[in-house]
Amino acid sequence: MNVVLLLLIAVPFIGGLLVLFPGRFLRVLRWIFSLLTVLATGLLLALNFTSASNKGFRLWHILGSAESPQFFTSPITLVIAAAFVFLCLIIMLFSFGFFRKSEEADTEYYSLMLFMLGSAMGLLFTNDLVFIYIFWEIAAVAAWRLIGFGRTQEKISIAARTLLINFFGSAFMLVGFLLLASEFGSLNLGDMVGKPMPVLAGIFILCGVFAKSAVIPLYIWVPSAYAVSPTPVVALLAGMLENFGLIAFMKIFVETFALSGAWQLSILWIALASSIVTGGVALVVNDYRRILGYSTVSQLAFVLAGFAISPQLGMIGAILFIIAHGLGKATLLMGYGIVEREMGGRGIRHKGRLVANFPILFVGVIIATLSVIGLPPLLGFFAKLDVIFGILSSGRILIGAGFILASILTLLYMLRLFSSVFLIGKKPEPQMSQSVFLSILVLVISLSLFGASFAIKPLLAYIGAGG
Amino acid sequence: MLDLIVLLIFMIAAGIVAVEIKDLLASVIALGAVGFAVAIGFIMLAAPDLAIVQIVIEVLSVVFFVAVILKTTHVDSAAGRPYKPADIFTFVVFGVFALAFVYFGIRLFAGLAPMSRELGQVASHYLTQGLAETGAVNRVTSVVLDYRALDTLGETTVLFTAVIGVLAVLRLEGRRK
Amino acid sequence: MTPIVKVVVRLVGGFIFLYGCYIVLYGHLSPGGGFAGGAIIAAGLILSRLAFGTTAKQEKSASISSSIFESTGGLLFLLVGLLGLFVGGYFFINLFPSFGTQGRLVSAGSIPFSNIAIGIKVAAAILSIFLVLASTKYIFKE
Amino acid sequence: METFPVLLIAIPLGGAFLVPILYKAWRRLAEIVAGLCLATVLALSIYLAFFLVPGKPLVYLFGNWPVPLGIAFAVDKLSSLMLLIVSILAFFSYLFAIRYMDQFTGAGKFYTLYLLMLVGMNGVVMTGDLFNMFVFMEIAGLAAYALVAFGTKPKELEAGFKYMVMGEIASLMILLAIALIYAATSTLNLADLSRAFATMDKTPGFYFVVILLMFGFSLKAGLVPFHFWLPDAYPSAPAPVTAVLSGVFTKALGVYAMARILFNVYGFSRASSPEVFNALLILGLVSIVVGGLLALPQKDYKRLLAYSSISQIGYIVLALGIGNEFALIGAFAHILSHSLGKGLLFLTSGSVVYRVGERDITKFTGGLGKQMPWTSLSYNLGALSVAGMPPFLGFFSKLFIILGAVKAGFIVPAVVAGLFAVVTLGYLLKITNKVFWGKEGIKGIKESPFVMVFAMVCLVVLLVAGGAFFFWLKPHLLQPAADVLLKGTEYADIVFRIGTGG
Amino acid sequence: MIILVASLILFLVGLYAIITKRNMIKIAVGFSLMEYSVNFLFAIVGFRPGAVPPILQAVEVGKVYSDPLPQALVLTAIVIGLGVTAFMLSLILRIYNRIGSFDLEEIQRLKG
Repeated sequence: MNVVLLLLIAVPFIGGLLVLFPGRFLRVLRWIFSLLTVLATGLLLALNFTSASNKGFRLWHILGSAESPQFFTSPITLVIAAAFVFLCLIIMLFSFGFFRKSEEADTEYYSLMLFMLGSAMGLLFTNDLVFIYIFWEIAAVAAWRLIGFGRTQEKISIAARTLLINFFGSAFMLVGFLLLASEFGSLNLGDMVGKPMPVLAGIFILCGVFAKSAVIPLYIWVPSAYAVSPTPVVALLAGMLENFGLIAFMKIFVETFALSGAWQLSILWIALASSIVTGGVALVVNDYRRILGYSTVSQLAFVLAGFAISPQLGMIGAILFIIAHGLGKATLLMGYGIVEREMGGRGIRHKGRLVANFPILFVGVIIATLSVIGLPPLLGFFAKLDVIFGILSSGRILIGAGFILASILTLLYMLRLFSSVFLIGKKPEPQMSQSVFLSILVLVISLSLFGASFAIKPLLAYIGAGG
Repeated sequence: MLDLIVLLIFMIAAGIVAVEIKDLLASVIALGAVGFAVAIGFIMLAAPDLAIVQIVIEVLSVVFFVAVILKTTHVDSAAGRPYKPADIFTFVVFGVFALAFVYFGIRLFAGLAPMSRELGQVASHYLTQGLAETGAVNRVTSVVLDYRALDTLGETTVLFTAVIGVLAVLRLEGRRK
Repeated sequence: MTPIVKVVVRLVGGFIFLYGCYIVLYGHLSPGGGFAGGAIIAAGLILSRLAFGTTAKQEKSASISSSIFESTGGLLFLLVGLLGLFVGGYFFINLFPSFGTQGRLVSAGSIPFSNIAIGIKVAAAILSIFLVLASTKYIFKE
Repeated sequence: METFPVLLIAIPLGGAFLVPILYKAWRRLAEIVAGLCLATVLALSIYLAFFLVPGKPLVYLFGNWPVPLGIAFAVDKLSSLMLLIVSILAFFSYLFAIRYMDQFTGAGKFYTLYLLMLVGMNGVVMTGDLFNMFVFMEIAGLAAYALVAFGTKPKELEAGFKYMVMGEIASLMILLAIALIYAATSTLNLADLSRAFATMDKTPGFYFVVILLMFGFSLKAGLVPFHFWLPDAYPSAPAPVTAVLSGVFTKALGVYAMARILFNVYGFSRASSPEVFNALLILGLVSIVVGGLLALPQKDYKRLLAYSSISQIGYIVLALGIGNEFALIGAFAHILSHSLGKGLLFLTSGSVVYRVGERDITKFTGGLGKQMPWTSLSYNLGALSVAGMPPFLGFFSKLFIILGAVKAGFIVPAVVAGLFAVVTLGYLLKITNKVFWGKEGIKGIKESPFVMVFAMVCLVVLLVAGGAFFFWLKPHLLQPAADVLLKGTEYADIVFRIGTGG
Repeated sequence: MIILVASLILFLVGLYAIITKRNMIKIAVGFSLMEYSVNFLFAIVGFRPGAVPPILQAVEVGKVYSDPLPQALVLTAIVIGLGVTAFMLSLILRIYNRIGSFDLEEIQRLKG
């Protein structure tokens, strides 16, 4: 039994429960406690890196052979987990500074953040369908409470709608999982490797994946959820929660089942449609959160396409894309969130030339923007390149071209957003100040994109060694 | 057999009167007639225990009915009201249900022939061994109070529940102010 | 009520009560038993109440005593069962069924006792239902 | 342990007889006696549930009469599971009621009726005799009608009357069926009946009796075509009573009795008589759909939960109708989880009514969660569990039901069961949004008294613990209970073997 | 056979009253009728032509006895029926006390 791995999954949950108690009494205590939990998670993750050869473990089983472990680590999941823990750390620090008044983010907020982290860890390292579902839903519930944190009736009802759409998808997904279970007599993905995917089960599971990761028919919750959530929560949604569906997709469709050509093709087309449609919408809306929300939908379609194409290149591209997009989009959301808080209003029309007021932030945001657009030498570039190359090299020229078009759309709306906030327009009034601490955090996270791109060789080697 | 059939026809007729008549007091009295007919029927069916209980209980339940009606009203204000479409629907559904009920009942009884069945193993044990095992000459009593005493406990409990229920429902004030 | 009714009830009431007791006690020998007898006793009491009428105070005390009698009757019957459990090892086992002479009053073990308990209980229950349902003066309070 | 079945009846019954006498002397003493009875019953049933050996039921012979002669209680793992659920919910609802009943007069009668209802449910669950089951049903039923009408407001009285009419029709149908069964078989013992039915021809008359029984039990359970009484009765009863009614009453009197008779007495199984099982499946599906859809537009806190109960009972009946091992485990898990969860939700409704005095959720402006944090927490966690969210107990029950459906090849019922979990969450979130969550609450409201909060929190803990230790519960409680049903008429053989001293 | 069917018809008369009548007393009357019919049917089940009551010292050969078990059950059922009727009447009385009518539709209207 791999205790370190068990602890890695358990610690965020335990911390999330424990933070409720000191948090009631002293504000500082809840900060310290939640920060310590994230750091402990990070430490445990580092230990897992070093002890990756350890076997996994199993807790219980309903169906299936008793040998295959329910939880184990692989290089891919460890790398993604590292990105998530880092992201969560930054967002946690960001929250400390961002919420000035205590009631804006009470103890429940930090507790739910930690639950979200815990469910990310669980989802990454489990190989059992029921556990995938459990962590998936814990994250959905945590997101529900987090999205509605403003607590006005409108926000609450949007949060409820978000939860319902996610739950709708996952109800289908559960049926799909159980169809798999009854087909193969096991709930462990390890027992199904290499088998063809049953069609009905696959469609049901895709419903859940699409709802969570916001692919075209089921992305409708994203813009409204982005519009109402507090800034750090949006960053968490974009950076972590929406990747859950893709991770499950990777585990089930890519690593386990052998997909036939028809599957690949239909998923690719759906991804392409999702990417282009939402990219086009992002070009015309004026609320920065909506732009970034549609952008997220558009970008995540790249990941889906990368996984669907699934030879080595596309798959590695998709994994890099998850990391790059998570970090980059979180940076952007936090960065523009600072602007929103300092200046008020979400529209991009009435702002401009904020470069003078937010120099540090400016640097951070520009790095992230370039990464999301996909310019070298940032991590986003390698990710996008690998995905599109993967598609092209599999011979699907039309789809590849479509994704190139989607990248161009990305370039356009990102630049539009960036320039209308920071560059063009009338001069801002002089009394605007900036939050230095928060801006530095934004800078740090965006610089990590640089760092990752310099470390891309060993990173790929590490992933490739296992995968 | 014929006497029982006549009695049953009387019971059905009195029952229809009890259901359809406008005056509630008359309805209850017709119900009493059915009850006494049932008591007579029990005597014919060689069940004197039942007849005694039925007579007493019948008297008491008529007394209860009359007590309630005397305290309130004996006019059926709902009678004679024109029927609504929903009522017609109810009648139709009930009619279909009743026909099916009687049809299946006839099918069932054709297969059963209960009047000519042999006593079951349990009942013959009660008859032959009852006195030796329980000491009661009256086999019904031996069944009620020994073989199936738990039923009797349950039954007194039902009565107790009813009493407590009556007291609870007829409290002067349900809630504290 | 008219004097005729009162006189008749005064004459008959005691006999009805006595008859009820007979039915209760001889339940194991002849038709009848705790229910029938208890109900007859209750009918007698109800009859005298109907004939003579009662004051609110009397009715209240009657109701309280009848509910106490009822609980007591229930407990007694339960006790017969529990006695079976503790003495004979089984709930409601008939203790000493062969004691006494068959066909005589003293026979059939616990059955007469059960009958008596049921008789008390049923009489009290029916009386209290009647009191609450029928009386106009009676006001039930806590 | 041998005498436990008797004690489970005798203790609450003795309590019920004592409480009215004691209440006249000293109110608190009556309350304490009632509480002691309930606690003892809880302790006994916990012991029974965990220490009863599967396949070796306790057969208690009343008056030491061997099996077909007298009345026998047969407590197997299925009965003991039901006993456990009944007594858990009865105990915690009692704790809640201690303060809640401050609003009402006549608390002595309340506790008496409450104990009698418990006697009835325990009796139905344990008895091995058809007529005895009817008697206990009447005890429980009468107590329930009285408790529904306990507030004596016109609305409550009318709901009580309606409930009584429906319940008594059901009882008389069942009594008629018992008479017909006796005419055909000359016996009433369930085990003996099972043997008699095994050799009987499956004529239309035979199925007529089955239909009469199913009709009666469906009415008692409140399944959809027979559900009219339920949405009136549940909101009218005092909250702790509603918790018991919704949580265990309909399940003990309706679902349990139906399952016991169809599976163990008639010996039906999906393979041998698919028509009966398809009927159950359809009843369940219709209940899920209609109950769920009717719950969506409701504005009354308790009425919404009442419709939800119809829907959830539908899940249980659906699982019985699927009839394979997974579905039956799911059915029992759902009985457990829905009892605790819906009981909890009704208790929170009581807590809100106790402090705010209002049930119409459109009149709330939200934000009650600030003033009543524990009630809010209980409601939210209970709602998540009832909707089938992991990691609560409710998730596992739905998981197993859907798994059973999928395994048996019923894809459409599986999808419907999954989708109506979403609908469930949808209508339950309505209350969260309108009542508990939000910016500003109602002025001058504070959290309910400690015992009420304690009762709710205990149920929440049970729900969470049930989820966390589900895979410990499954082999100890649920699997043996499902096995009892799966083995069908083997029940009769075991009871006969033990009951005749062989 | 005819007797059994006739008691079923009495059962249906009671059910008819319960389902179609709007007066609560009539509904209670309907329940009483249903109870009587079921009890009667049960007693018929225990009867055989020419039977004598099961009150005896010893079973005599050649005599036909009626079945004591259904009689015991009917005894129980009768008393249960009395309890049910009494409780139902108390509910009716209380509703009348509160509303001033036995009419169910009236109650629905007043309740609103």
